[in-house]
Amino acid sequence: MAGMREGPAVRARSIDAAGRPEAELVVGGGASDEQISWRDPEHAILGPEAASGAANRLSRLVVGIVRRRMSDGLMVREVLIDGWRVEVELEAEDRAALRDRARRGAPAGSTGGPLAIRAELPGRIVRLLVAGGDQVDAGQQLLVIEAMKMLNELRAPRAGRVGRVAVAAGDGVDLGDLLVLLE
Amino acid sequence: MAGMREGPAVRARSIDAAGRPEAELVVGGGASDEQISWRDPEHAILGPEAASGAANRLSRLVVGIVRRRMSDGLMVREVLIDGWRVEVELEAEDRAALRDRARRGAPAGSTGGPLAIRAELPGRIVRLLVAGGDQVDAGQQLLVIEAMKMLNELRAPRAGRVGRVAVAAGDGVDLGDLLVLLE
Amino acid sequence: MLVANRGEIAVRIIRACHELGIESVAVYSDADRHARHVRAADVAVRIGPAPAGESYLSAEAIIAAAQATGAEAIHPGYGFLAERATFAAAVESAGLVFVGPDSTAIAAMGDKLAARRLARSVDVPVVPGTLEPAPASDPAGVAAITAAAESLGFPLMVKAAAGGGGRGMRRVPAADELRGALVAASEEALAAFGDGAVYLEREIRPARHIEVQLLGEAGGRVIAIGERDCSIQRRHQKLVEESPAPGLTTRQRLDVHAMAVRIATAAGLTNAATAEFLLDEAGAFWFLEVNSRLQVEHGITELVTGLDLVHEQLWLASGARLSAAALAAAERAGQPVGHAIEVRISLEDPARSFLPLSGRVGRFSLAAGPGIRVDAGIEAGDRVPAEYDSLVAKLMVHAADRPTAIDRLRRALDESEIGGVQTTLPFHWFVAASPDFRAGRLSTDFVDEHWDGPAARATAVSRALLAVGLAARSENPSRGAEGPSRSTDAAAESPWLAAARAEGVDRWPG
Amino acid sequence: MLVANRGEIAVRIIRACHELGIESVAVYSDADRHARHVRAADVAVRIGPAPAGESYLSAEAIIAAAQATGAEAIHPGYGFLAERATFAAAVESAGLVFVGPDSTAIAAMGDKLAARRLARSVDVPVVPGTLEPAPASDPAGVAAITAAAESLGFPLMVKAAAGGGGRGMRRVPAADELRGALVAASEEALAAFGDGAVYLEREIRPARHIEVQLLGEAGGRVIAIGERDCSIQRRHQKLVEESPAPGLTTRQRLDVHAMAVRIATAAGLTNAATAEFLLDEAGAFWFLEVNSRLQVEHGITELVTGLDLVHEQLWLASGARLSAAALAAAERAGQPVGHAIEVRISLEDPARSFLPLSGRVGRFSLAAGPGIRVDAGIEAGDRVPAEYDSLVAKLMVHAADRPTAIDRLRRALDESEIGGVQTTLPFHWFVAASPDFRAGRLSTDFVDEHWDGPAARATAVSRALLAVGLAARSENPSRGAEGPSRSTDAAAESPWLAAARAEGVDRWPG
Repeated sequence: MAGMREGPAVRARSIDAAGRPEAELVVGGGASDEQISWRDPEHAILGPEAASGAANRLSRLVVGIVRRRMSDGLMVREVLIDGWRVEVELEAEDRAALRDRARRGAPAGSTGGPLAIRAELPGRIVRLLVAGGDQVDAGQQLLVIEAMKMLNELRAPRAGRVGRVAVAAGDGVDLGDLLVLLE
Repeated sequence: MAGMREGPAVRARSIDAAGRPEAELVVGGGASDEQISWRDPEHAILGPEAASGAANRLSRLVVGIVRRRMSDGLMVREVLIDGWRVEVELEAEDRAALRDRARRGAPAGSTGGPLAIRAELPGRIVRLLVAGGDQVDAGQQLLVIEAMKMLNELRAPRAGRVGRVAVAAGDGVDLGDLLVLLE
Repeated sequence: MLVANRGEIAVRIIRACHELGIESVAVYSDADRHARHVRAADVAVRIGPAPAGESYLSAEAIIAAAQATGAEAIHPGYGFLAERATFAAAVESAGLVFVGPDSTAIAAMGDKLAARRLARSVDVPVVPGTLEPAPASDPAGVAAITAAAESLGFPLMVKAAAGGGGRGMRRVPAADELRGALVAASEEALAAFGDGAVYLEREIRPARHIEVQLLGEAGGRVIAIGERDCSIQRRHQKLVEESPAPGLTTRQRLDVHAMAVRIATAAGLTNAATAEFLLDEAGAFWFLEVNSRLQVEHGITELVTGLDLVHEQLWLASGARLSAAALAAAERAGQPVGHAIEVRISLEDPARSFLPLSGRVGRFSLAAGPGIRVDAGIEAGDRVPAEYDSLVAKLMVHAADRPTAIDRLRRALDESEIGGVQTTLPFHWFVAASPDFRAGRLSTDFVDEHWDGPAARATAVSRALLAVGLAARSENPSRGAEGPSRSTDAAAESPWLAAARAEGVDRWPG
Repeated sequence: MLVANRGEIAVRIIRACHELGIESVAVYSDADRHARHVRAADVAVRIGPAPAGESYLSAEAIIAAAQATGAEAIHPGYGFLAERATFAAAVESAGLVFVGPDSTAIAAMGDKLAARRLARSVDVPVVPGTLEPAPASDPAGVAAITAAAESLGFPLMVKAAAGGGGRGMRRVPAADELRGALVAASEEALAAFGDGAVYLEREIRPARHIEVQLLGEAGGRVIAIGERDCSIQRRHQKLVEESPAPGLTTRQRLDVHAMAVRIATAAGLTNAATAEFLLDEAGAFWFLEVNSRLQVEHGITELVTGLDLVHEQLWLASGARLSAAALAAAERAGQPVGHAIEVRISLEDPARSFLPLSGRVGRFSLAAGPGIRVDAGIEAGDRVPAEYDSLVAKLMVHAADRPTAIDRLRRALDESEIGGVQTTLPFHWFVAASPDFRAGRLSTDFVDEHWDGPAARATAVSRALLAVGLAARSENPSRGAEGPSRSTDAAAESPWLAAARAEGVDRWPG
């Protein structure tokens, strides 16, 4: 990247298929032995220095246009690499740092508090085995989802009391939908 | 088309690759033995009544989105049929009739007047054989265009005086560009 | 001819119809109104709402659609009604031609227990297990089945008698889980196939999955035209298949072909079917089941034999004898020439146990060129409904030998770009680069033993983050061997600038 | 390896490199900065501005690019520098491997007059004509050449000694046009090939164009692996090719293969080349020329033989002997199995004498599925520059026999959709449906005798106008066998309404 004018540091964060943060990387100063070679505005080849003969380490990338633009300068792009589809949030690093500080100031709420159990695959609720107010053990079966013809049992990740059951048998659910609130 | 509500009559006119009007059809009342069956907003199958067994008369159509929208309610769509690409201008028939009347009132100018010789293919002018003021015979060579590695001689369609030569040797020309005005 | 299916197999059958000058009728549920198989057919008929039980599994709706359009034959594809003998019988009694084995043969082969008994009767080794239905809900029979299980030994498999595609199947590691597995498998089988009967099989492990492609004519003559290795599976569903099966001796090949022909002949099989076997470490074959229909992976046999199996099916269904080309292929089947590999491209997340996904596919650009065949059921921009199978395309490669076919597969995967929804492509990448795969070390445990999806994703994610991070930081992303002076087109120079312009903003993130 | 070409052939060669684990270097002119072959390669190097003379025809720029990237070999593809002996010699003296015949053989074969003399020396019948250059501009020689022409008889052909692809070629119907044709052909040849030498040939008509695919190893051994019929041409450029040539006896096949091998052996040919012949009505072959490079239509020979000719070229260029697979293909060449047809999809207007076009291609969706191979040089949305050849893709079909291959071609053309610029697809449609083509009545006059482009277009245009007119009039366009009650999605019901919404207006034209 020698001789190139560079902008401010950038934080890139990937999002998994369930919409959760997955990994992040701050691209700031410093050299990398990886080189990106653009072929057109969407296609690139990422690999070690050209003509080094290490052709088998090359990755062919497709970087799609912006899919979503969030408030506060956050942009989401789709990257295809080695067969994977990666949604990447891109943000100037200084802004990302500000955002993180703001978040740390807010009430944490994850330890000991209620646990929202969400659908990790789209499908249909076949059977509900608990109701609001039930006490459940860790590993106890909560409900059964049919997805793509397979019946999938959902079990409680920890013991607790069922605060709310947000779905009924027969309901269709989408990825990320709230199913059960465990208190 | 029995039982369908229908809008006003429509004039459809096709445009050839050089941008000239090619054929037109007014689709008004009356039955047709051709039937169009839509598969999605872009794909259709045109043919005789379904299940008549005459499968070999079917045409598969692709009707593209609007490419250009002209003033005065004229729309241009691309249709792909049997390998052909047809640009179709669509206009309500009553409006089209008005437009034609207006055009007939204007000075005609095509018979006996100057003849504009335009490029019928994109390429490069290799050689100019006439200059402004030259008298030429019908069939006399005017210039040579190189297109796709072939040298193509352009000859005068009729006798006349060269009024203007709009290009120079070495110029690139596009489809429809004025080359020579013959008076 | 009416095609009673959807997706890639419906498109593939419609293609064969058009090649043979046969008018094709597609059927569709509301979820598939604009699906690719509907666009491909000459005529399309709605058969019901999205749930398969009310559309693609409705024999009445499908036969009514055939009669309304004047279709004379029905091709069931695979899945859905393909192996329901009652459907085949209903088609036959409606005076239509069923493109597949006749209903008697489907009944004989479709009940896995009956098929096991039949195989044993013609001296083909069957996987040890029970030969009668195991009681799933009847408490009285539980003692007997527990005793049978103990004598087989654990772990063992509970399987649906009407099963297929891994549905209604459970692995039972120990005796105390037998009862629950019987109930769960039976329930799943009832939902999927309308038949809750299950049985027990010893687990043969490690094993390879080998299957034999069969064709049969009305007179009772059955031939084997080659075998496939389909060992690489997840959830007992195939991910990668190849033909011929690597590493077999000609003797082994001919043996397993002969076993398959014996079973199919005894069952009175006609048209096309596949006999499935396990190959254990000692080199012995164990009969599993017969699928009395076209398989998903039939295309690799087509590439190796030069036959078109749907053409053959249509000819056989019209009452013709086995074609000369098919007989010639059977002659060569012991010493096949060339090699073909198929990978199944499904909407699934290989980093999360191949969880099925659905949604709108964006970019959809698969490989082309020498030795490539693509059978796809969708196009770019199509929405894939959650209601049906997650398979969207089959990518097949063909070359003179197996190493070249693997090289070609790597090249083809390199070219393939699918956006919008995650697919199984990363797993296929891994297989194509795997030394174990190249060495032919295949087993049904391949995925469990070799695939670490989260780790593979982490590597790709870190490269993706680095790449877009580098590009976003630099106003002039590096252009490989090109000098910075060559470009005069600013939009072309920076993909970020180009994208920003397209979106009507000036620059990001500066 | 550096690929000194562009378009589909560059993509095809890069694919072979990737399959063999060879790093690929693309070159491009400014017009091709974002072209598909640039995207496909591992490394890409700019070699000059758009005009080919300053980029793809610049031997210096290409050799410099190879040296800058550390490439060890150069594959020239076809066209451009592929048959320039001086380029091959420059590559060799730069210490690089030229993937093709060595420069001496190219020189021997590339000069059509020398090739004619060589063919005669090994007792191969050559098309009657002159064996020395005809004077184009020297008035002193005109009397002699006119006398030679009179003795051959009119009409006759003027051809460029360095010619190819129909460039530098003129048909001379009568003596008074000889002088002008000599000058015009010579000028065109000089511009296209840097060599203005021309010669005369008797016109053999009607005739079929038959060519033989050759492979040669360094020791001097040359084999023929099959022939192709390329009779369907316009402007002496091929539109449709097939292999094997239909209607030949095994005797004829072996004879023409043997003639081709004799000429190539005498010329010391190595690597890959093609010998072209005319086949007259009496069944006699007449030698035309040898192309010492890969042909556009090599893919159909690959489909029939199972070989990958670029792999073979690369192995031969590395000094290897002819492969076992190639030798086996040569053994079978007299009695080939299976049939393949290629149609060349070019941006041309078949209603206006196949005038070349250029521009941005919109929709670009070609056929797939069983027995289909597509080699394309562009993708949807790509701009095709006017500077180069109008060929954008080759669609090939393969089947067990010729009738099935033709049926498959019809199906494949039915599926293929190209928008934005007119292509040759309508002509291919016509060929696939032509009874003359199906009956094997092929000749180089096929286009002139059978193709009425304006009439074919008029039929399609009238159906297009009717279809969009009907649809625009009716709020509920008919949906085939579907009832009007089934749809609940208004946007799906009327494509016009959907389009109108997409454009932000309510309804058109009401």
